[in-house]
Amino acid sequence: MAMMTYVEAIRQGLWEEMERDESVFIMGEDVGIYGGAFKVTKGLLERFGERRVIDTPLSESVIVGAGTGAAIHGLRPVVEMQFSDFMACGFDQITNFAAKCRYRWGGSVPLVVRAPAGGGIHGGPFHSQNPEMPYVHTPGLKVVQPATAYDAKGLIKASIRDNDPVIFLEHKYLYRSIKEDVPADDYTVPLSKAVVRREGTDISVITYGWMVHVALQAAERLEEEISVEVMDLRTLVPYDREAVLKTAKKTSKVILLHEDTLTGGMGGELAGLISEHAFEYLDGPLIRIAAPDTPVPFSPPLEEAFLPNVDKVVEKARWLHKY
Amino acid sequence: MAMMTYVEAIRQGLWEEMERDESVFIMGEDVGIYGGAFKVTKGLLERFGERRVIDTPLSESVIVGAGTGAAIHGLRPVVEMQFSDFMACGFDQITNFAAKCRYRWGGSVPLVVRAPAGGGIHGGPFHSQNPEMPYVHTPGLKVVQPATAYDAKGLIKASIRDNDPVIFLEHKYLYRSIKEDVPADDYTVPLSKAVVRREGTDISVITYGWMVHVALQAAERLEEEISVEVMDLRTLVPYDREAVLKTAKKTSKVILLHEDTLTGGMGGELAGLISEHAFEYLDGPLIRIAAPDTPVPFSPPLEEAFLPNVDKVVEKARWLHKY
Amino acid sequence: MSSPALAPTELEITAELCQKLLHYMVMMRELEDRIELKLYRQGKIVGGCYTGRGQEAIPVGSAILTGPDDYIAPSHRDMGAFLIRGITPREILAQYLGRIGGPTGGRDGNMHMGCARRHVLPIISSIGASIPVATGIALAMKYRGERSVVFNYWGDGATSRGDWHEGLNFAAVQKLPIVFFCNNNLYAYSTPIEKQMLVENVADRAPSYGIPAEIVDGNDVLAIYEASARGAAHARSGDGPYLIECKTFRMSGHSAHDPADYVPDYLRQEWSRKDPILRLQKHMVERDWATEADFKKVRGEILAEIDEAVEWALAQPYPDPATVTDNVYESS
Amino acid sequence: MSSPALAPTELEITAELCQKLLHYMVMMRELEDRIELKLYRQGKIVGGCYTGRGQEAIPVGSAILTGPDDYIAPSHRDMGAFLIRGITPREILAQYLGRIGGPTGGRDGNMHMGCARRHVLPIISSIGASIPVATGIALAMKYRGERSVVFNYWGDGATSRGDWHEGLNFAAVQKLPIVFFCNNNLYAYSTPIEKQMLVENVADRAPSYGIPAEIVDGNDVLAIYEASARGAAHARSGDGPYLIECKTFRMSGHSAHDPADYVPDYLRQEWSRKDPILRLQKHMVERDWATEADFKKVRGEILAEIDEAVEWALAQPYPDPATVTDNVYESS
Ligand SMILES: Cc1ncc(C[n+]2csc(CCOP(=O)(O)OP(=O)(O)O)c2C)c(N)n1
Ligand SMILES: Cc1ncc(C[n+]2csc(CCOP(=O)(O)OP(=O)(O)O)c2C)c(N)n1
Ligand SMILES: [Mg+2]
Ligand SMILES: [Mg+2]
Repeated sequence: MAMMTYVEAIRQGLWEEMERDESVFIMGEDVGIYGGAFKVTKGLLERFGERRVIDTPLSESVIVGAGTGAAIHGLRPVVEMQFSDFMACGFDQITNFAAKCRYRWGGSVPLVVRAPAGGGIHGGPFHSQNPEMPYVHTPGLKVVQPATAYDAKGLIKASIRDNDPVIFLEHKYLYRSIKEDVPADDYTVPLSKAVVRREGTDISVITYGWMVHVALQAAERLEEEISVEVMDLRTLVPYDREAVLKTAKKTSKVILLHEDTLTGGMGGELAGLISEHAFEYLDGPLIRIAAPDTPVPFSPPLEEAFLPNVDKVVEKARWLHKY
Repeated sequence: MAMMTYVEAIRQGLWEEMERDESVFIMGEDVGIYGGAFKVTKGLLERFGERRVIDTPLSESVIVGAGTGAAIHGLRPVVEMQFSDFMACGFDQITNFAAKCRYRWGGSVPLVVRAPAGGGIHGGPFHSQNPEMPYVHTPGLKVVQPATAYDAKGLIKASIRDNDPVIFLEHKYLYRSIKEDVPADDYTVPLSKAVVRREGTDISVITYGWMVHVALQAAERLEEEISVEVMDLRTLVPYDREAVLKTAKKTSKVILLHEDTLTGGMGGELAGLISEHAFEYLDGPLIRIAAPDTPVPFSPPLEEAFLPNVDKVVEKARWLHKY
Repeated sequence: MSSPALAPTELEITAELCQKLLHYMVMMRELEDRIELKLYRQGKIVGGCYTGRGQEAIPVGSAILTGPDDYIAPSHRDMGAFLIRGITPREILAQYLGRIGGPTGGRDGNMHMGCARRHVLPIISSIGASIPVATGIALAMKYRGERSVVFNYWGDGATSRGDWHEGLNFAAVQKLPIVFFCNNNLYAYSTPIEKQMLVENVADRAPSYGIPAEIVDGNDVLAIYEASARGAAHARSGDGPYLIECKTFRMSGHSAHDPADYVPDYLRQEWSRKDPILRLQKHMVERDWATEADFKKVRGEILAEIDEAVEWALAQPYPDPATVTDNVYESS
Repeated sequence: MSSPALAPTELEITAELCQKLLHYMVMMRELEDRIELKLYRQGKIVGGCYTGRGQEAIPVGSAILTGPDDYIAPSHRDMGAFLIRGITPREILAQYLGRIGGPTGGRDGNMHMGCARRHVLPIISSIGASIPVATGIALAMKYRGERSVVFNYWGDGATSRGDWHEGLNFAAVQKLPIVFFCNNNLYAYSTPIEKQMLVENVADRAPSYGIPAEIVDGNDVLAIYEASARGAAHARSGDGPYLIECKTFRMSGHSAHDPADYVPDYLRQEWSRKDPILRLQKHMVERDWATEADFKKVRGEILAEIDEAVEWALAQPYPDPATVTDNVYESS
């Protein structure tokens, strides 16, 4: 056990997997001597050498495409996108090829695409986006986003061992803002399993990523008035339908919270599931809390207005509780 | 008035806009002498010449990127993707640049990206996809899909005149399978306005594209037992929230139907809206009917199993009606 | 796989080699003719269909050099390479007919097939996308210390894609064991080469990446064979990628529904005189390696094999609709 | 915009021109120093910050030649080009501080700005993405029969992107009026040029597209001025694109938080002796066009302007949070 930040936990997970399995390697822009823009891969070059930690040219499509090719031929590549926003440059490779290999011809693609996502760091429209939905909507891909340091290590390890392509979204704001006890052992956190972060009986908040912390703070603030259950999805696809329905049926009032923008976001997907399969249990409208449908603005007052926060969750929870 | 197929109606719309406005031009792969893979632009080269009908190299990113540049500098480009599946190759240009210009710096991008979408033609995983959701989820873009020849002409004309970037999805299966009276006049169909294709009182089916026809056939088949209202969204974003809520409140039982795959699809978005804003009105679960979460399979029995169809709608409608 | 990897020094153009090349070229021609000119017109083929008519020398003259550990990443004009890698006419026909028994079991259609076991990268429909992927396979070979090589095929049109550029550059920088084959057939669909690029040859672009390149007559299977051996030797020796531009022509429409009216007559006529099969046969006759009668016999045997394969494929079942959601993930 | 487009025949390196160039180079240097070395360290700058320290000659020597109808599509190292196009230090500082009054009104930050009215394409953060877009602007110029030209700037790193390839090729095939400026500063972030490409010069890739190219000393503003005039004349005359590779070095980290430990000391030392501002000043002193006292005075005036601009910008309001959803669409 050691106190560890989210970024250190991911690094430890990568390190252990590389020690364990010779077929795991790292590839991306500035991942070698520089250790990556967010220093996630720091030290790996020194330990594992240039064969296993490859600095590429500025070529996102080849990073994911060659990663897929290497995965097809027996390796387990972990490729890094410097910012998740630029995954867009490799979109065809990921969605049209990597995602479809197993379905088309039984091809196993044990590829992990790591990408720093999310806002809260005044990164502006190109360095703050939450890119999950196009990938959530691509059958054949898995999409994961850890909310804690413990999960960050366990999920990166599970993603590397998984035989399907995984988009692994790391939240930039969490990299260094949270610190936890993380076991030094070789553990994994299973994909496609949600977790209840806080038990409650009045209202469920279903969320993921940074917003798990926002939900927990809101739950704490409401402690005296409303018993809030907080569910962390952890894997966005294939997501844990049973767990979602279970908490919805338990509390009968559900808030769907995400940092990503509203229209076409994960909240709608969950609303679709719940309103079809837990309809009888609902005692109030499904409430979506999300960023508004705009690019991510840069200036602090705009970004603050854009991002969901504790106040917004508290306000909606109170409204829903009274309903 | 003339009887016209969907493909002819789009062509007439393009033709009229090019006659009307010198700044409108066509660009894409094989759009010139060949008239496009689906012959949508047939005859335009002969009429308007190489300056206004430009055959490009096989470069999707430059097609949309240069289209955006030309739009910024005063033109109204209508660019063609040979198949909507390959829009993925220009994903960064569309989502990270074109979509954000107005928000970032007030830049007007009157660009139309035309793309044949959808299945039903045994096109397999790469020539049958419904690509709308990533674009629906990108603030700043508009996404349009006509279901009739009348709308095809009116919506392409409205899209060309719109000052924001529009993804104009043409359904391949509809190109030549429907024929209607289409006025020869200069009319437009407004963006962001849904339309009720058939009035009903028991159940609403909200859908778009090819599935409008499937819904109408199902409604007809059910005529004696259930009064089905069919709503055609026409524009997927920004979509007509008022109309959606109106039909949901009217019938209190709603089926959300699309050809696209389920998870993260438009059905979830609509469920999110309805379950939040028409909760009190609902007399039954929101039912999503969509393709399963797989790539689009090629072989006829698989594709048939994959696509939503009249039987599936009828079955779910009966179930919901009894609820 | 019958042909082990050859070192370039062992290269000799023998009668036996020519017979083998001829076999695969005729098989490709006849099988594609059967598919496009017969089964497609009879409405039996599901979906579209592309052929490599007139371009048979390219996949055949090259893939014949690959050994079991090598990998090929073909284009939609390279059926000969599939045949050489051991994918049978039966399987190919089942694929075209959307049946179980084809390499994708009906999940995908026509040339969009491949086979991991036989080291054929399934075709990626997005033109140009195979280049980064093939490069990644070559990276894995180098990583694993194999001495194998990837043969990656694409057309002139692919060279306009960003993926082409990113892939070639990465392969070069990483010195990966890959040979790139360009079938420059002067058109991408209806778009002639002069609307695609200002340089005369695709090979003129190789220096941008520090990749050695050569241009060969794409209708001369023996020239392709020799160039491929040079390319493979280069790649295997650790010197990095190699590019071979094969000048050829598409003796068909882009696909079965395209009459290719945009192709000027003189071009079609010029190239019809350069048929790669007739050319190889002439070479063999001149050396007394075969007679017209032998060719007839070869063709007859092939036609019989195709007849049998068609019958077999038509008797294969369609996939069970209940399986439509299988195999999206490992656990599904 | 003060500088009308010059025909290359009118080119003469005058004292007056040098004063103007010097003004913009010093303004760029001092403004970026103020932003990075002072305001950023004081925690006043919102978000990250990139500078073009040591590369001032490139935007200044080129953009000075553009007329009001021309367009520039700069990179994140080209603040001098913004200044020349009339974007003021006040506006730039407001942008860096996230205030109203900057070109994006706080919607975007740092160098991610531009101005349609002044024909500056706002920077696209996706490296390489500006090339297709700039090409489209050039297409519109040709389409509309203008005689104007686009100057598009990018770094060595951008040349690895697919968009770079697609954009250059399309510009060439369409013979568009565009001049491409590569600032080859030997690094893309921490990645040295030899890990990016095997060719020695970016200009070596221009023949792939049939684009004429030249290599200039990127720290010699007068050489850049002359090359830009040649490039612009070529592009304006309808002969299509032109590429100018400027050899230079990034005398800073990739951005303010990067100490650039990966850069060997000898490189930094070598290039610190090639400062483009000192070089222009030497040229002017040698010709008796100016004295050290003049330079001091220029710098003093600029510092005063910056002082005033900082004060102004710090007094600007932040955007109203109620406007966060405005202007996503024309009608919103
Ligand atoms: C990215 C992408 N864009 C468009 C298409 C549609 N398309 C299929 S083949 C083709 C032409 C390919 O030309 P070339 O690469 O020269 O190969 P050829 O067919 O001539 O062998 C086009 C445009 C595609 N498959 N992928
Ligand atoms: C597509 C994309 N990938 C990655 C990045 C992150 N990034 C920003 S600048 C940069 C390096 C750019 O190098 P170069 O083009 O040489 O320009 P320089 O900064 O050296 O002037 C990187 C990797 C990005 N902005 N866009
Ligand atoms: Mg071709
Ligand atoms: Mg650089």
